[in-house]
Amino acid sequence: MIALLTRDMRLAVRAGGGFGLGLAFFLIVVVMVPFGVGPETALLSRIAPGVLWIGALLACLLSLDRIFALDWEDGSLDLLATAPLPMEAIAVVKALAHWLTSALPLVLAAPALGVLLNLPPAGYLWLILSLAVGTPALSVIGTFGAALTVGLKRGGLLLSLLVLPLYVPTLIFGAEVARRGAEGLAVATPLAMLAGISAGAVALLPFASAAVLRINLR
Amino acid sequence: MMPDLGSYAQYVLSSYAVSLVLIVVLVAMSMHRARKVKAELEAIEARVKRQSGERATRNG
Amino acid sequence: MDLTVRNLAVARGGIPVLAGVQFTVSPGRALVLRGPNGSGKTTLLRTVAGLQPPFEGSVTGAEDRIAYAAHADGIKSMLSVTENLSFWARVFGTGEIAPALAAFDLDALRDRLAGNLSAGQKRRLGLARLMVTGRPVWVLDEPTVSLDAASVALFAEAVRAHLAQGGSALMATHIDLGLTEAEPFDVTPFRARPQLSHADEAFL
Amino acid sequence: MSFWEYANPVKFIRTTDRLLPWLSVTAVLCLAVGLIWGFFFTPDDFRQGSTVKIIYLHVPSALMAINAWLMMLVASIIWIVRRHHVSALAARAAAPVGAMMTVIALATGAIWGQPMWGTWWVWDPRLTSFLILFLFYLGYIALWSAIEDDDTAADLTSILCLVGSVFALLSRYAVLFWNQGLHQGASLSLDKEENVHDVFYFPLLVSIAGFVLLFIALVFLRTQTEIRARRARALQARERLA
Repeated sequence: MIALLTRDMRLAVRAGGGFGLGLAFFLIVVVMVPFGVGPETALLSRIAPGVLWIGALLACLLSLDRIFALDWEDGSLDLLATAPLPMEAIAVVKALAHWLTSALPLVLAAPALGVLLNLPPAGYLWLILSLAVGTPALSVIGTFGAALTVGLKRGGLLLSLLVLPLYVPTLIFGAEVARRGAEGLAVATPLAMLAGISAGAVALLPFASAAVLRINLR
Repeated sequence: MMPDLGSYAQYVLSSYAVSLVLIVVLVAMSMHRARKVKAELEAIEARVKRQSGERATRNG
Repeated sequence: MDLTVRNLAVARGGIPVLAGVQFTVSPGRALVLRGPNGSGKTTLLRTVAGLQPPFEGSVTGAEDRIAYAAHADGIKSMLSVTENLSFWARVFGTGEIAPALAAFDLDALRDRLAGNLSAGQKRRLGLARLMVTGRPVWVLDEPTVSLDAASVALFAEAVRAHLAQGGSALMATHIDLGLTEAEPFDVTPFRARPQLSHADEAFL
Repeated sequence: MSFWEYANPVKFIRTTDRLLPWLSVTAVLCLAVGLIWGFFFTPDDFRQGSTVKIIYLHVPSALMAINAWLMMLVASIIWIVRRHHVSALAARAAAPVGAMMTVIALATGAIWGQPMWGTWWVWDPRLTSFLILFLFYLGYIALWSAIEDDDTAADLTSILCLVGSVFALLSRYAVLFWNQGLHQGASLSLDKEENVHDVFYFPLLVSIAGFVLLFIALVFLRTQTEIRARRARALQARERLA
């Protein structure tokens, strides 16, 4: 399992692996927002938590279709299926690799982008925390979506259509934690819900992803 | 004998119009496709029956 | 332990292409599948490898004992030869890649990115992967495609060594590898009677 | 005689062919009676004025939007557990009907919201939940139409339906948490005291019955169509083999 994880991460950071693309996309989305809504700092600081969450979510979405598609095309997925690894483990490792290479950089970059949007000082800690707790859910849900669309020729758009509705609860609670944190309100309830969704998704969705992969490989 | 809908007439009427149009469109589409598929299937079934009949006479 | 295939029918796209296939491959033996294109050799191999369920019949002695190699080698072009190979070695829980590199004459290329290899070199890398799996049953689909005569000889030597160690091989190939342990198996007589998939039959 | 006999496509088509005319006639009858009764012969609400007449469309369609998804969920589980093809096809047939019910509920809700709340759209938890439900329907339908192999499509969509149901439920709670909302309480409940007034209640029941029957009739018809399309493909496949 560790071998698969290190291989996927190595592939992601090598040329053509798309590492950093998501990060750049996150930056551009955040930079575009003031052009759209106007440069007024009070407004920007009010919407900053939500914008940062949506930007991170979209940046996550961008790299989902690479999770299985490349391994599918070059036959690695077939070979992995004959390897002594259960499909569930493959799904978990793939999601983890996606989280480490795509989501974690977003979590770390979010405070810098928060500065651009005048995020209130109280909000930084909660922004990072909510993203750190919520993005694992985004990665495993995305892995499930990628597994569903792996055999399809034009799966990218369909993948977004399938995954985005599944992202709704995570987004709501995650952005709520960041918003309440920025406004100095209590964050315990949404944070608990967010952690619950993440834990539940990480624990259960790999089984669904594995089932779907088996169907698609057949 | 139109009931007096008062100042809300446009809202009530447009609700009914939108809903009925949507229902009629879906029913019409379902029935159209049902007819089309049924006709196609019957054509194929007739062809299959004819061919198997020919094969039987040829062999018999 | 033998690889045994009993009364096997395999399906492509739900429609059976071969039926009633029976054979046994004992340790130290190789079976070479023959048959024209489209006769179902690839489908048979995929079924034996467990990548798709049998239409009918059973495969025994295959579970977790198979190393499978097909047209797609699963080689990552942005990883070096060593990295590609040691990845599979670690996935299969074996450590040693040096013998595999030596057997397929890849030592000189070990630090080269796989993307910069020629088609034949890539193929050799794909076949070297078999040796690092440590699996006793090799299931090979057209292993010699794009190999030159010297490389074919290397491959034949690797298979012979594998068989000598008590391994076995099931392969589809048109080239005579000169293996005395190999017996041919023609799939043509097993062509399935035209028949619909189970899914389609439910609607007739 | 077992319920599972109807999992046989031929038996299903024969039975539904007999039922469909009756179903359609009663559906149309119920809809006509419920809607005409509601539209022409019920008084205006003292607070909401004539807009209360929208209830005869809004409530039944909202009910069916959810029930259609539940039916798809049950059908998906039956497909996963027992592999009855009719079940998978029924789920496929129901999805567009459910999506349409959702659109009706959303549209009538928006139109009702304008005079009552002064705006076409508010991010009220109920309206928002229905919007999310609509997105789930879209994804489900898109996945069905994207996959060529019928059985693979049935497998994948049924798993999507299962996972989607869990997330739809989660979204419902998330949305409730996110915004407490303007929407009035449920119009129907088992507790008679809380129900809408009798004058509105009976035409509403007839109208609901009409929507239920319409849904069943449409699902039967569309399932028949899907079965026939599958049979046509199977026959053509056999012809190619011969």
